[in-house]
Amino acid sequence: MSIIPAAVSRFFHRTASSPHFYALADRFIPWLLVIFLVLLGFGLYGGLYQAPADYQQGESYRIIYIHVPAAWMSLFIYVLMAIMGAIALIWHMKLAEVMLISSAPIGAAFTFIALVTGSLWGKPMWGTWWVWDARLTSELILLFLYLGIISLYGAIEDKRSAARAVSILALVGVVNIPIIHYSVQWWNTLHQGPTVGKMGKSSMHPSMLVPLLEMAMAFKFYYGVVVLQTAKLELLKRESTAQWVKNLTETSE
Amino acid sequence: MSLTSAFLAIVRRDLLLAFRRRAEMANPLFFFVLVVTLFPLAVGAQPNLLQTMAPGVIWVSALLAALLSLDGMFRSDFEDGSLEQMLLSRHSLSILVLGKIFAHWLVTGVPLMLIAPLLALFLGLQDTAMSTLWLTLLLGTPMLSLIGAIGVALTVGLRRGGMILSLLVLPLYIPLLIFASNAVERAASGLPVTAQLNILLAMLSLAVVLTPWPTAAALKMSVN
Amino acid sequence: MDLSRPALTAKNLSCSRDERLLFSGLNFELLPGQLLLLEGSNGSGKTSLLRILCGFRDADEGELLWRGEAIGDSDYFSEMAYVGHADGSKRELSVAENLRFALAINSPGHYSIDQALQKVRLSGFDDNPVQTLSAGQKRRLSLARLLITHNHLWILDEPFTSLDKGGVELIENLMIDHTKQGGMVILTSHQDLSLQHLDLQRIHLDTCH
Amino acid sequence: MTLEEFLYMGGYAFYVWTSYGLTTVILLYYILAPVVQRKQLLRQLALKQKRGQR
Repeated sequence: MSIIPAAVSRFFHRTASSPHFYALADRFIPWLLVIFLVLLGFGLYGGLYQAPADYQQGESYRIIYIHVPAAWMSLFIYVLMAIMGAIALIWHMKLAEVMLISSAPIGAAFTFIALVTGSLWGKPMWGTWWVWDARLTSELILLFLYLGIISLYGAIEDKRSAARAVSILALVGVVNIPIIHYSVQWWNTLHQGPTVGKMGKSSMHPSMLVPLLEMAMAFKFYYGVVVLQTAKLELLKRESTAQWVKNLTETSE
Repeated sequence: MSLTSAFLAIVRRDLLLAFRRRAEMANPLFFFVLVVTLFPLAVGAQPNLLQTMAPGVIWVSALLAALLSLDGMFRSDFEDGSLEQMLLSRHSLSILVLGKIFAHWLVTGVPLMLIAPLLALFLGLQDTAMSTLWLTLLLGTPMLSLIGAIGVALTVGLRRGGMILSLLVLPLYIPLLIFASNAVERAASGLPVTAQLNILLAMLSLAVVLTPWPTAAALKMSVN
Repeated sequence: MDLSRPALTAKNLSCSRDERLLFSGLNFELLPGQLLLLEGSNGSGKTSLLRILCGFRDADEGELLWRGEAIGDSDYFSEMAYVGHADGSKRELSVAENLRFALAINSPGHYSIDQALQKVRLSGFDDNPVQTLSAGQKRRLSLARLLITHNHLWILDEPFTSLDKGGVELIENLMIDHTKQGGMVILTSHQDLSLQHLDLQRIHLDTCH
Repeated sequence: MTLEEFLYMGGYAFYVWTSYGLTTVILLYYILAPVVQRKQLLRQLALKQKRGQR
């Protein structure tokens, strides 16, 4: 605690107090939602309509506009969870625990989307639904890591212990992700597996690249909305006996 | 000095305990042999097929056998209150945990290494790959105990933690599985394996340094 | 050691379990030589409080000070010892083996293993495996652990269960000896203590809300 | 490009639209579920409170 200036720690504790966070989330959500929808509109228009067909893969490459951003999100959310886990473990911040556990289902969902769209993209390219390609395999392992977190949280009854357990696990996972990633990639080159598309970002034409980035940003704002909504729910569940929740139920009547 | 003696005391205690429960101790070993035996029965006994599959089969079986033995690592200490006493010891829990992991490796990993030549024989693994199989087991089985310890520590308080334990631990074993079985495979076809062994060594050193912390933290959480 | 200054101070502790408030606003001070008895009905949070005092659990609010410092920063944990529901002994090991291990991971205290076994009336049992002991003998074995290791504060969770009259007396005598030397005891008990001549503090947890 | 051509996706309609459709369903679920569940929870809590007051 002592390494942090008092003012910063005071700010954190004020923001981190549940009712304050709840109100703040309410204020942010509409804005995040609007930005998400705008980016989504641009991204979809650019990706599905404006961008030309790929000269090798034809129109099927348009799956890239959800597959790749979803794969990015799956990793991004896991890293965020590990950061939340570190904060929760070091400063015992309840809010970080809540954000961590609220992120897990949506992270798993993005991982699942990346897997399924990868498979749907692969079918016309490879002729089979599943090929042990490096990205898909890593993504599958990442899904297992997410499922581990979710089921561990569900299995421990005392939710404070559960949050601590999950924080530890997320940190362990994040140390392992690069190792897993590189080992899988190495294994893949060794067995000469196929790879989805050609993902050299530099070689991508701007008319194709810009929508991809727009979709990636859109997904981040989407995640922002979902994680805040889920965190609000989680806070209510955890603190259902607290006074601020009672005030809330009265005003909502 | 007293830190070393505490470490040694816990290793000695766990070895003594394992010796007094030796019937239980042999189970993962039987399991290891049994799983390996199942493969020829399932895929047929063509020597070529078995030979190519041997490194993978042995390593997957080792993984599963280790998984089976993990549950016992902290279970009895958790149930009889010894773990609480270790938490209150004047030594840091991570050192004691490292001692427990080391003892666990001695009673589960080392037997796997000793019985591996027999299984290699069953599957017709080339003689040239034998020393590499040994080396990968020597470097790899401690990692099975180290990484597994985190998972056990997280689930030891759960009534039915076994399923979740495998879900937590198996994905973390994947890099080890990849490098270890690949090294054996390469050795079988007469290729150099120093790169793989170096990677395994690096991973082992990393695991020795890093895993006791989360394990200790997870045990504290479980005792709660 | 300053005998007039509180060794352990609890400030405004609160604890809840599964969204149920067990106690809140709990304050106490424990002076050297004092004994603190925690009372309360089942589920009133006695065990939870003991576990907070052992550092196994964090209190939801409040702090614990050992000689004026937060317990995490002080040498609290090397000066306290705990005997809980579970004995903390290995069934397969002998009495002496268990005690030697306890000694290896803690600092040595006033008594040798032989002396301690004599005090808890277990001499001659050195080589018996713990699983052959009766429940009362196991309990006395865990008390022997308190004697052989260095500590000022004993935390005892229901120390009198499964003990006969002689066993209860034995523990009471051990606690008297310990507090006479400036040691402290915190314990929970269903039975009422017959220790009139001790410096006894009581906290009733049902009233701590 | 006509609408039909657009929907046809150069013969890859099934793969492309299944991907987008599935993603839409999943994303919609995750954005709506917490809102619905929170409303339910608040209603339950309010009920409990009323019962408690009487």
